[in-house]
Amino acid sequence: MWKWFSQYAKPEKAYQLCGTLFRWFWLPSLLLILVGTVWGLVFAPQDYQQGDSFRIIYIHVPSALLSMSAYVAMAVAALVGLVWQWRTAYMAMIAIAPVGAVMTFIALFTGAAWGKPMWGTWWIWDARLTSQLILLFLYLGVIALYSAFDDKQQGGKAAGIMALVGVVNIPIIHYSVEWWNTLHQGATITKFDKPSIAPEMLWPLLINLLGFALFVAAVSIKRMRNEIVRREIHRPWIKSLFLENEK
Amino acid sequence: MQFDSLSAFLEMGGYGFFVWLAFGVTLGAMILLVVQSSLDTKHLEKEIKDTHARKARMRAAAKEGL
Amino acid sequence: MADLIAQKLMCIKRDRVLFEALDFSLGAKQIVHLKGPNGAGKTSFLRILAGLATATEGVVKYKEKNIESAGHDFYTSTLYIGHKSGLNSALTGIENTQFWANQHGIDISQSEIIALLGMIGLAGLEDLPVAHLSAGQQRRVSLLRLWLKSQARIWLLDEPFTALDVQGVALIEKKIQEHAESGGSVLITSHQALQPHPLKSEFMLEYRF
Amino acid sequence: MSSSFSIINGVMRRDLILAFRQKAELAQPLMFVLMVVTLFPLGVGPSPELLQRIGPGIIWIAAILSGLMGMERMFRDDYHDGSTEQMLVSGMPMVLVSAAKIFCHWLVSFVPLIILTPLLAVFLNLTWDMTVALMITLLIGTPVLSMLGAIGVALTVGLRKGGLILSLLLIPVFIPLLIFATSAIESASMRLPYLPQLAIMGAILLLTAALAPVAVSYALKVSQH
Repeated sequence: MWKWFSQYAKPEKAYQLCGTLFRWFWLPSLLLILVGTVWGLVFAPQDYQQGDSFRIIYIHVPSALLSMSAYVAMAVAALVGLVWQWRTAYMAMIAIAPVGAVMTFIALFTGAAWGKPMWGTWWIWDARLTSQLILLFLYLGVIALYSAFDDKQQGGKAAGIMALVGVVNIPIIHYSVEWWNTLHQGATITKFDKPSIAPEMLWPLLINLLGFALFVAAVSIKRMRNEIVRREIHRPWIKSLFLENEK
Repeated sequence: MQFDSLSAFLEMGGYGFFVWLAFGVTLGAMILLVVQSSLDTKHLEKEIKDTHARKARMRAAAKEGL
Repeated sequence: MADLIAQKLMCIKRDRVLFEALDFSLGAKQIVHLKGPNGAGKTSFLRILAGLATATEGVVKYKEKNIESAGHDFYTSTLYIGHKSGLNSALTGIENTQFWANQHGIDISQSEIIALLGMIGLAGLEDLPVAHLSAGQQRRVSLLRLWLKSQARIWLLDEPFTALDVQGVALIEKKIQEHAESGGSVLITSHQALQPHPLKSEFMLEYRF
Repeated sequence: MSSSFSIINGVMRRDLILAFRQKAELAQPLMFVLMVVTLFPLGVGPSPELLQRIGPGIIWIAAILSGLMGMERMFRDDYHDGSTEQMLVSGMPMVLVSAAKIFCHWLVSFVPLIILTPLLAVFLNLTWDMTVALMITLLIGTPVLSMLGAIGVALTVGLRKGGLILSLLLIPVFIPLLIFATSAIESASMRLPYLPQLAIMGAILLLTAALAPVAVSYALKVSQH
């Protein structure tokens, strides 16, 4: 098992694996998102309180969940790179970061668009939105740090440390923001209280959740392939893979 | 089917603007992400050609210098 | 028996492979002049041997042990002097030397330091902040380490002659030769030719495409 | 092997001597805090109640910003003049060295600020209880700023444009501290107990103290690769 796993420390092997996995994830993810979204928009029943505005949940919740999971995945990759000195692990980490950042952005934006009709204002310093915003900052920090380095190998390691610092911090940030929010109760309305959601409403949500997860995985894998090529561009295997096939 | 007509569907019970804005921006962001990643792949393919051509030139120059 | 052995080293810098499958060994009574064109990776190679940078692949061994696990034993028997002086410009020559000696676990009194600074040609400048010294004089302060840590067997010197005048070069070269003759080993990069010496050899790093 | 004590002693002596030789660099962040605090009454109006309400937040934010300005001093010069690489090849335990350097930084940049706070508190019309709470939170919180800052500086020290990225990296991780500190002071203003907030800040301090020196020493090694 270990041996099987550790062969992907080699960029060539990881590149091949990414190719295979991308094919498995990409089309199913699109299919699931299509089914989940159409079901959610057209067939799922209205919420008795929020009317049709609640349909935003079908993208808000999956993107919010994925934004957190992607950060954790990034930190795990950084840890693997740190402990076993795998170059490919840092490449994976860097590939995930922008995808996670986009998910965070989507979660924030859909949260705001949902908030406007519900709260009457686009932005409210609600605990969840605030922690999402800080999460976005953490993502941007990792991406900015990596891109500031000329030597990407060094940049990967530095960004990895930052990702780990962030992942230790996320629970603390989350907790502190909740505390802060309950303290300043006057300003907030706890909007997202969980009513027992009907199964007809739940199914499309679960489908979209899976679809988004596969989408994040597929795009990250695609970006990781790019990253491998970018970093290994001088190596003979890249040359034989890309240039000799053409002849 | 929750909606009687297409216009009712587009209206989303009065919340149409917000619902479609949220879905639209989400779709846009995801498409941008995918397009950017694909363009990157294309760009890299060109870069590979350039890099190896450059190396060939450098090798030739080094040989001449000897 | 060689003290320092590098096996199958590979180094990638800015995504370019500087060297690959490089084997190297450095034994007692050797002065190895590391040569190669700009960008061939001489500095990177030296830094890997000094334990500052890690090779992308391959190992460096000191007395049969990986340098990471040899740890303190390795560091006390190695002296690395790089491009950068390692001197803080707001501190004086004496202070810089004192702190360096303290870091490296070397006991030395202030009067001994003043005597050494005088020997290397900095008499009267000992208590000036090194920012007030010329580049060559600063280089001399940092090369004082050759005298401070001469018990270290392995010397890794990256362009030590930069900015030195003729007398300075002669002084340092003599010190290097004495060190090798007394059983030490020296790996040195220099764009300047070294004086011929029976213990001297050359090692070439080619520029890779 | 020289003992841990002599290593810490040596590093701290060096850094303290350097700090006192570059007094101007030390004084600037303090003046910055003073000026930021002066700007607020001019910007939001001099109403004593309002200033009292937002005062603790202002002082804390000013402390964070001024901290960010002086942070780079910790490793920047050492990196550029090659002292860091000499420390690494000396075989000294870098975790201890990092801890000593962080402590020095805190001593010379945040302790003066804590001493200055009563003056700032007067400017912003804080009550005596609030001032005491403010000073205690700064006492517990600023070491955390130094430690987290050290990680950020060690990560960005080799970059040409490290300064801006440093703030981008650090501000999000400073948020919990800001929240608990200001909430403690707010409790103090209402004469409520604020021990829980202090306890949480203490826990953050311990956690950071355990992890930060390790992260800093690793980051410094990476900076040399």
